[in-house]
Amino acid sequence: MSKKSYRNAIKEAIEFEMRRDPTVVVIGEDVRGGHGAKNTEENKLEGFGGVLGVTKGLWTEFGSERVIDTPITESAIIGMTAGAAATGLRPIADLMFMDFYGVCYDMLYNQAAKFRYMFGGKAKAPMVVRGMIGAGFSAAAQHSQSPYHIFASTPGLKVVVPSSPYDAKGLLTQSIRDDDPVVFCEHKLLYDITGEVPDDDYTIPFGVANYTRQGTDVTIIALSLMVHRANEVADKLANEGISVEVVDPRTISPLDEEGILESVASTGRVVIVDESAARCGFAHDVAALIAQKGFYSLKAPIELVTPPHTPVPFSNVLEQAWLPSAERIEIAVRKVLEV
Amino acid sequence: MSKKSYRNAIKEAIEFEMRRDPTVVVIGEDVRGGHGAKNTEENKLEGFGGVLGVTKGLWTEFGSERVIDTPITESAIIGMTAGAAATGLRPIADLMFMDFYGVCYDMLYNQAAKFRYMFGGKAKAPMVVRGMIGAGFSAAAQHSQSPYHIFASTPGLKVVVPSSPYDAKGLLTQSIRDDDPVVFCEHKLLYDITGEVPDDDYTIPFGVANYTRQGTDVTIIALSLMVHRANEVADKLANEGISVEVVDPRTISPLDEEGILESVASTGRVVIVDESAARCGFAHDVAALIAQKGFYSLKAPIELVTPPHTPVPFSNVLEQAWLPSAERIEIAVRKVLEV
Amino acid sequence: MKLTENQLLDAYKHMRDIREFEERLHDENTTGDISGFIHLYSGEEAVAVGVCENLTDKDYITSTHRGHGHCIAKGCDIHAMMAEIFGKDEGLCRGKGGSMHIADLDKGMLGANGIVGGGPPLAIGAALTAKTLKTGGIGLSFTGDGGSSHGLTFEAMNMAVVLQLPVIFIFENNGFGEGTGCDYAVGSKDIAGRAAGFGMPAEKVDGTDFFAVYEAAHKAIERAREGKGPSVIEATTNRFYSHFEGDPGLVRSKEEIEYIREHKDPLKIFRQKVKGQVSDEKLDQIDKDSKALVDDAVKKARAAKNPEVSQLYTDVYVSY
Amino acid sequence: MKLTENQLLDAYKHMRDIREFEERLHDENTTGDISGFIHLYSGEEAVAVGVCENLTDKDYITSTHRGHGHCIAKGCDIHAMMAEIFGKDEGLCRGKGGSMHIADLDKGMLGANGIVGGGPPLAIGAALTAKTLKTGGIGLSFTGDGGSSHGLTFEAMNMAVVLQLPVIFIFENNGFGEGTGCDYAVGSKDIAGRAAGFGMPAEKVDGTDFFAVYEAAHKAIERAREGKGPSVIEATTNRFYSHFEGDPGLVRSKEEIEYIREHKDPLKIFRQKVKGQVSDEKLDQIDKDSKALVDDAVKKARAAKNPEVSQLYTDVYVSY
Ligand SMILES: Cc1ncc(C[n+]2csc(CCOP(=O)(O)OP(=O)(O)O)c2C)c(N)n1
Ligand SMILES: Cc1ncc(C[n+]2csc(CCOP(=O)(O)OP(=O)(O)O)c2C)c(N)n1
Ligand SMILES: [Mg+2]
Ligand SMILES: [Mg+2]
Repeated sequence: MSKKSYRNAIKEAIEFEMRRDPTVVVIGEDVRGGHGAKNTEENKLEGFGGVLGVTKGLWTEFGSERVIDTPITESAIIGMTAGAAATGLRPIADLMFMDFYGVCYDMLYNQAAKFRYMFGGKAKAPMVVRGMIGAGFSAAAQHSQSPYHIFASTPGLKVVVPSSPYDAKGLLTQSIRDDDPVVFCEHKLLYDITGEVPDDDYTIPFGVANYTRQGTDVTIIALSLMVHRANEVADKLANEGISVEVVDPRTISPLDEEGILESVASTGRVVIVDESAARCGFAHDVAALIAQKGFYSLKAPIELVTPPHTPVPFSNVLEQAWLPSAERIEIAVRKVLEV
Repeated sequence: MSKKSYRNAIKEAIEFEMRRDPTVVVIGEDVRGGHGAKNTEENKLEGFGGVLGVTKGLWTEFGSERVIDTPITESAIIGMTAGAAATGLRPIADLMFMDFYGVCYDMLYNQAAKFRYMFGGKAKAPMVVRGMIGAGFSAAAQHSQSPYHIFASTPGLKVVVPSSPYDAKGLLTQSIRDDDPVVFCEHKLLYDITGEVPDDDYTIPFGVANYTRQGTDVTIIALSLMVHRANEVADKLANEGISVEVVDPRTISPLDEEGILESVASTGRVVIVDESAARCGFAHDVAALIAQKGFYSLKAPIELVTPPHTPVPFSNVLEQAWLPSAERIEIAVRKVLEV
Repeated sequence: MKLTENQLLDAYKHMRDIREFEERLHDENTTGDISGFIHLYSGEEAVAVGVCENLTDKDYITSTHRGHGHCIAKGCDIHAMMAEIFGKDEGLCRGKGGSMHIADLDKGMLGANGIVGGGPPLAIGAALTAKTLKTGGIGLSFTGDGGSSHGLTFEAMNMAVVLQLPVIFIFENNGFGEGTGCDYAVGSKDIAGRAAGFGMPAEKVDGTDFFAVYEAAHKAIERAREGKGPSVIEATTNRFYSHFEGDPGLVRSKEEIEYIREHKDPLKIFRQKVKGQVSDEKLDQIDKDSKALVDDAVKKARAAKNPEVSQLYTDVYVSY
Repeated sequence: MKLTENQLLDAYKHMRDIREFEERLHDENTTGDISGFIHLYSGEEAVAVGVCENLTDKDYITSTHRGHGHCIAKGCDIHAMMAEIFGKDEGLCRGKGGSMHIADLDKGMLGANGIVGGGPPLAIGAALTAKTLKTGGIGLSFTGDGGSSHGLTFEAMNMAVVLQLPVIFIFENNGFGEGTGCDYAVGSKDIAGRAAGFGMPAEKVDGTDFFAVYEAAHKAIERAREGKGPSVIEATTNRFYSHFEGDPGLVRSKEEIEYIREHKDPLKIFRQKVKGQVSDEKLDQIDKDSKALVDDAVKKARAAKNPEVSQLYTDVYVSY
């Protein structure tokens, strides 16, 4: 056990599985970086190791046969990954930014996700699609989105949205070993956070929420970066004697419905914080679950804290206002407590 | 006013707007059909007029310059449509099956939908993307989906899901005249239903729900084909003295939040019937709205009637079980009334 | 290239099975017992069979919406296919896939596909597996002239060259994508001609001639197996029926179709070519066998039971 | 082709403006006042300017993530661009777009684009408008060597030929897509060579030479204006900096970059070529003017105010 960054936790999971299982390969743009360039080829360098360096080191260990740089053609990347998964590999595709799903989603949602069902249970597609989500990086409208609600709405996909280095490693290991296609969403603002991460391999089962704060007055449900903001609010309000429970589902498909409903049953007040969308997002999914199955526990309206129904703006000032903030979360918590 | 099919209502809207406005063009695969084929070229025939004949007749009247057959390349179709819309045309793209969004969604969600915002309000993209949705046609997993929740979750898009011939014509006319990109979802099981449709042009404003049944005991919220099933249940239960209100939002972005909340306020009991998705779908969006803003009116849990979290199966028996049925709607209504 | 009599009989049997299967579906479809979209392969048999006679179960193919021929050529069970198209539990996909999604991975059949252009990216994936695990197998996609222009297809072609994957892209040029002529939709009017721009060899063959297809495929497949990389084959062919069963069928005149049936029938052409080498009796016997087989398949498919409603919920995930 | 002195000065001014703009951003970026991804166009100026000197406001271009050069060449206001990159309300997009989304439709600039390959499909749309409304304009996309392999690009190329649209596809081959060599990622190692397979002419030019680019573009654009259809130009060029500001920059050695700066600088090359035709004084004056202009733009951008938070909610729809 030692302190590691979210970035390194991710890399460790991949590295370990690649050592353990020769069918695991990594596929994507610049997952090494440097193919076809004089300096990198002559000096055997990794030009990038993933565009933000997450997979740096893998090529040096595993070579071009297993760390596969591709042209900038996401449909071919995801399609090749799906075809390879159905025929015997356990590929990990790097989509770089999840925002790029728009140029390749068919290969994930109509192909990989549906193989098993369409083919009557006679196929499987053990593959992982990794990619970055999240605003706050001034990356503007096309590089800041968190479309995990779209993935979760797709039958056949599993969707993982880890908030800590520990969860990232354990859930990614599970994702790689899992026999179903998994979409693994990494928040770009979390890469540098650190936390205790075992050196050995371990898995975290899907569909088990993590209570990052225990409390009795109100439940906040949050994912990824938002877990940290929720924790912050919980800690602040604890000083006032307000006891906030923070539930991090960690995987949203499958979703730990029971874990969520249990917390709601005990607090009766709910705030859902979610970066995905102002409409038809993950927050709405959870709110619907509670309004249907946890209705009698509710003492107050369910508060949703989401971005507005706008693209992600570039300007820092606007972007900060776009992202659900600790302030907005706090206001929502106080609101449900007022009742 | 005369009885017309949903199919013809759609065609009339396009035809009228094409006559009225020379910048309106139709773009898609086989919107005529027959380009490059001896028989159709020599005899000036329309090979298809849209794959299911919805736009039949337009090419004969407007020719190849305005009824534009394309190769099977949806990104080029939607991208060309977006680029044309930003520069002076009012194009109507035919995506055929909305299931195909997976091969071209970037052009809609990252481009057309975001032009105006990204460009600081200095652009607009007046375009319509038409396409079929819906199961029940034995068209299986890749030709039966209703991904309008994904469109509604995208800022910058407007989303129309009409249930009747009257609504189809009025809303499509509005869609074509509208200055924002509109996704227009046609349920393939509705093409042959008929209803009164004015011969002249008219528009129906976006964001105004239609109460297809008025009632006091329970509110059913439904779209498209599901409106008909909800009406059926409402009519059946009326015989038992149960008064069901059916609210058809007609457009889901913008959504008539007030119209929905008003009905909920008056009945206190809600069933949401929706074909889009078992997770993060349109039903969940509406449930979240009500759980947040209509909470105090609620006398019972919100019931969601959606398909299961599975792809659409081929077998007729399975497909019928997949689609929300009148039976399931009735059970849900009785359930919320029991409380 | 000289084929043995057994090879010839095998090829003919596959072609005849396809023909019987499709002709019978054409009839059955009008009775209303088959639902959904049906796209028939009649008239194109020499392409699927000419290619697949070079393959074994460790080679994977991807197919299209017009997939029955590829399935049969790749060895899928005809009874199970028919049951699938009737939506029955005995179906190859237990009634969940239907005509457009028939697959059998054990036979190296990676699925018909409802998405035009959907096959090539998957085929390069199968090729990647073969290359990485050194299985000796290849990947191969069948794509139409319409699908030849799809971005998915081009991306896969480029990727295949970059990674030097053992994969073949077969383009079945039947002249039309739905109702749109290939000469209209393919800007260059030359599908095979695009391959050079992607850095791979291509051959254009008469897709009504089993032997022409077989030889070109043989060469390309051997090349791929030897690690010499991907290639393209364009096979010109014709479909006897319209795009899908029930479409208006206006793009060709009755005379055009009659001409095709008369002069471009791959089965007739095959019989002419093997005259003297294979006896008519043996071929006639195959005709009878195929008919009996398909008859039986239809009979059993009709009698078979529907899936249980509970099966709606199974097979979405391996575990969830 | 003979250009007037005014034309030459204009071209040089645009190139110098771009260079100043980018060099300054390179410096400013390190101060931390600019956030987000910045991709610099230094070293590629002759491509954008060589092309855009042939265009007017009624012609539309689409651009890439590396878009500043295209914007300036197409006439976007430098003060407004700089303010945009600083995220200010005076920005060309009111601070909402940032470096990767600068656009100015009044100038025929349809937007930088964060999606590789995103431009070509939009450019054919602009061309469709021009053709349908007979505006006399054209559409034109700038795409990188990396983006040249994207399915979006190929689909647009084919569509352009099918519909005979007045559109030009410019491929800026700077040797790399991020850290991946063009010779690795383009299977054929020949971007221009793909055009034939799509049924259109292509020319490959030295993209460091303004005149070579100008002439090739001139020909292609006139051709398009005359209704003779689309074409492709591949311009080989070099970027002085790494893929984005802050990337590890390992794909080229220091020596390679020094060589490029010394021998492949489009501005130096331009000055050599116009020796005797345009005086050094005039060019030096432009250098000074550009510097002053960009200085002033940075000063004003720094001083400019941020958008109001209320603007977060505006400009999503025309009406809602
Ligand atoms: C991505 C996508 N676009 C459009 C369609 C609708 N569609 C189904 S088959 C077809 C024509 C395909 O033509 P071709 O590739 O030549 O195959 P053929 O039918 O001639 O065998 C079209 C447009 C589809 N299924 N998928
Ligand atoms: C669809 C998509 N895939 C990947 C990326 C990430 N990305 C941004 S720029 C770039 C390289 C582009 O290379 P090239 O087209 O040669 O342009 P250059 O940067 O050399 O100007 C990549 C991979 C993206 N923005 N969009
Ligand atoms: Mg065809
Ligand atoms: Mg480049």
